[in-house]
Amino acid sequence: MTDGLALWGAVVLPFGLLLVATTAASLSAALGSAAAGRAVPVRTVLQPVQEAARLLVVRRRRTQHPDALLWRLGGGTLFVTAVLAAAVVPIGDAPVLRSEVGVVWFNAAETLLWAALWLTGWGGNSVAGLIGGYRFLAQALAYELPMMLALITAALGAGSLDVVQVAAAQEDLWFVVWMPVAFVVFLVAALALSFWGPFSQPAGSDAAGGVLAELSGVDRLVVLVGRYAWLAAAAGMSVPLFLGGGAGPLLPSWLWWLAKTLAVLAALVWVRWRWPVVRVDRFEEIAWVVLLPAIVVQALVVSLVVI
Amino acid sequence: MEELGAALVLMALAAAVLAGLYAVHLLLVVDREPLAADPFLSGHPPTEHAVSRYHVRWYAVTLLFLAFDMEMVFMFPWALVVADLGLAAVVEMFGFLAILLVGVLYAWREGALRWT
Amino acid sequence: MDLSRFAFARPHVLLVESPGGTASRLALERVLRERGWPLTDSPADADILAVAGTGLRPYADRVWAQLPGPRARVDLAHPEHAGGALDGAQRALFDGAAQGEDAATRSGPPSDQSEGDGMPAGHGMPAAHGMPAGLDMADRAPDRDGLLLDVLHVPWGPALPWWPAGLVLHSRLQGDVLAEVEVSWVGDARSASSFWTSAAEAVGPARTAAAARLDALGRLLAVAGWEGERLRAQRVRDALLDGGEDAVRLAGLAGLQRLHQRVGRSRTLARMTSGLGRLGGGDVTARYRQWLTDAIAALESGADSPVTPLPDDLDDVLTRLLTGTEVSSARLVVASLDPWLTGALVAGAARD
Amino acid sequence: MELVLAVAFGIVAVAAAVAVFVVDSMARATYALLVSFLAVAAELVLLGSAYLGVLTVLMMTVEMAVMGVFMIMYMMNPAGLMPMSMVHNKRGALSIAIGTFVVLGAGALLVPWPSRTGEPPAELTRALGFSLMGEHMLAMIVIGVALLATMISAVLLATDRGRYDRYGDELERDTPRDPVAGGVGR
Repeated sequence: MTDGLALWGAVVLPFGLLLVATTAASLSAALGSAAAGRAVPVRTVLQPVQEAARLLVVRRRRTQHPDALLWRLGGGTLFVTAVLAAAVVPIGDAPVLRSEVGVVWFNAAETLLWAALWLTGWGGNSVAGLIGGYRFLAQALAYELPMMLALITAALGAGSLDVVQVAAAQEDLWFVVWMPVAFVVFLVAALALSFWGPFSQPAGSDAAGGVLAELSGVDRLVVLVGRYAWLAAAAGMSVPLFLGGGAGPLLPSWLWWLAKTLAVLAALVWVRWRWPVVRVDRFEEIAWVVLLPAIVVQALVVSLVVI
Repeated sequence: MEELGAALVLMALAAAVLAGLYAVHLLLVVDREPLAADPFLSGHPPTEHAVSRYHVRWYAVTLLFLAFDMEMVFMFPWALVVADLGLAAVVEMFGFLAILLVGVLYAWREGALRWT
Repeated sequence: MDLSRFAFARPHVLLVESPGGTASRLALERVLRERGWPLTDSPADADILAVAGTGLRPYADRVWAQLPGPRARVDLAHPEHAGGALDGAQRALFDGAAQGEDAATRSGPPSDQSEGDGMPAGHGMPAAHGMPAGLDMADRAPDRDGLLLDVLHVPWGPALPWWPAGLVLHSRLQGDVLAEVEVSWVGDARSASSFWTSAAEAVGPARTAAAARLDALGRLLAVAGWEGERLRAQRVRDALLDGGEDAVRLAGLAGLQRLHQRVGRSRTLARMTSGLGRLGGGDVTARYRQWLTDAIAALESGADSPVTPLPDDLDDVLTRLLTGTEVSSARLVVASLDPWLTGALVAGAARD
Repeated sequence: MELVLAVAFGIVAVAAAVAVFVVDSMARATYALLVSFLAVAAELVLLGSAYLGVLTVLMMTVEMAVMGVFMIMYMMNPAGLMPMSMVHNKRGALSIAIGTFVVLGAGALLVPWPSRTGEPPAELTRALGFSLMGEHMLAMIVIGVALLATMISAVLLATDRGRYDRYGDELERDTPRDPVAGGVGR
């Protein structure tokens, strides 16, 4: 059963999440510098802080007749749900919130992004925002089912929806070894839900920034923070689901969890610079006809192994 | 029950962090009053409100999704008991999934997964 | 103030090109890349509005009014001043007092302020009275499925990043589908070709031919959302345009071959662009691949592969190709028809 | 404490549901309904069924997002920029709503509720799984076929073009001809 919420952990959690998210942003900045043919000095790691400072100084904007309530609500929901999702991720052995339905909890927090992104696009009363918001919904229709099945596959392997038990079930063999398809699908979904890299069409350059088009100042900062936080939360969740959680020799388990999370996060960030944007109208069919059957077969294999 | 309390506490804390950002912003910003601006239209003024009846090309996909999504209600609890119930549970669930995948296959052939 | 020096050490720049501003755009892009200042997609995220050339006056002014501030503006008529102008813009961002004053002067509804400056206000009806903010609600029009649907009048260009200089596309948008398209040009778009002509005199026709193709490729990659390779394409382009000797040509060739490996053979990019904008038997994919092979061939042989002037019937071709596409496809098709490379192609298509 | 929370979420649920009819904007109406459902989900968690509560959040968020797409597609003036009323046939609707509320409310108050016999199982979700896979298997199979029928009829009704438009009258083309290409098979 549940051990309930570790209160001090809950207080630290948003800041810890911000820290891991900032690491991702720093890494992306370094890769960007390298792509531009520039040196990558150590102070590049400060670039996200610099960006945040810039957005704190820059004035906010309002378009004509925006739905300001929905607009800001949508933007804020990103970070709030990322914190909710991260709460069930065991940092080493213990999550901030231990729940017997942790896997479903993570999934539910993630679906709130449907609302968040669409509202961010709709609220600004701008064409670019609308296009971006609707693109995200189309993208969500594509990644959501494979994502759910990937989560279920991991839960199936452990016979539990409690993330701690899922991690514990990998004592002998990490799930990634015998559920590689589920792992890959989960990572694809992680990119898609944080509209990052190849799946950043909802914020695409071709639509003047899509959902981000009319956001400036702290409003924009809140959305970007939420996006990086989700990237971090998803990477953090992939570790207990597929990479053995905090298991590893010598080092304490929380450090192992952190190391694995950062490795996954680095891969997700690297993908951004390695692939062009995947357009939703093409990805939709790929997701339904390739990813979905593949993950169903993966689940079938896992369930046959389990019984 | 613990979940609800946790959700409330976590939401409050996360919202507090965001409120903190807004507070810092108020201290640092060049002008506290948000700028009233036109939406970006490549240097043209807008002629009408953008929020309108937005026509998408993927209505069929949403319906397909909702039908498949119902499946998940059963699949989470199913995942917990497969090991106990054995082959019968596997056959039943994947029979169920196979039926739905037939639906997806049909939709694919009809072109419903494309922007129509 | 120290904070603004920290905050605006890396200002975001919205870069738009006016007809005849190619040289200035290339200069700005190079300085920005070397400094690591990011290019952005919309005025909301921009600290600096950089206009390459001077022919975008009313449009650039309107965009200028949309920058949230602190803001600074660069109107670059002479490419050699790019670095200095950007330095000046950054200093302006550091000046908190002046920015505060600027912000204080900007309040009130933007549309009403900018009425009556002699600009065509799209194809819309005059704003009806009693409507919120003086803006109309979307009107309805038949769509391709025989339904009656809301239509938005959405112009694309000229003050749009990664967009051919001077092109204006007036679209009637249903959802994100361009239901109807009308093409026009701002200023004398044809004069822009003079840049590539003079570049050919400076660094030779072969390198110019390769550079022009890399420039088009960079724009296409930006629209296709591949920032890393966009930066690489522009690096090679700038190296080729740099003057210098054979070593440059060889370095450029090596860079091109790497791009050919990574971009030309990318299956993802090909899958995302295939079937779009079919013209003269080739689609977007075929065109960017052709650019790469042409550029390599030009450098290897040292021979000319001419950059052609703006074709006369480009407008008709654009209208035909873009009607009924979504925004994302339309942007890719436009980027794949870089006006200075499509002359022969369009002339060929007219005969089809 | 639990009672306070239960009452508070009950008020949120009802208030948000009322807001659905009060606001002008389709977007606001849709997401007010979502808020109402989220409050109901909180009540479910309060009642001790974490799984059903979290599942309600998951399902309802997705469904409201999809419903929003359709609401905005259908309704004039979806942002409510011009004043409008969200209710039609006020009198009839009100009487039906109030009537239903009274009947249900009276039922809830007047019916002699049975007292609990036995204890809820320790692991509710697992028990739900056993129940689904055991005695309620028939329901699942029926639902599976019903969902397939839903999918097929939805595709039939919602797509203008079918396989004969795509592959030709004799289904003779190897690759389909579509207005917009997809990712698999061109």
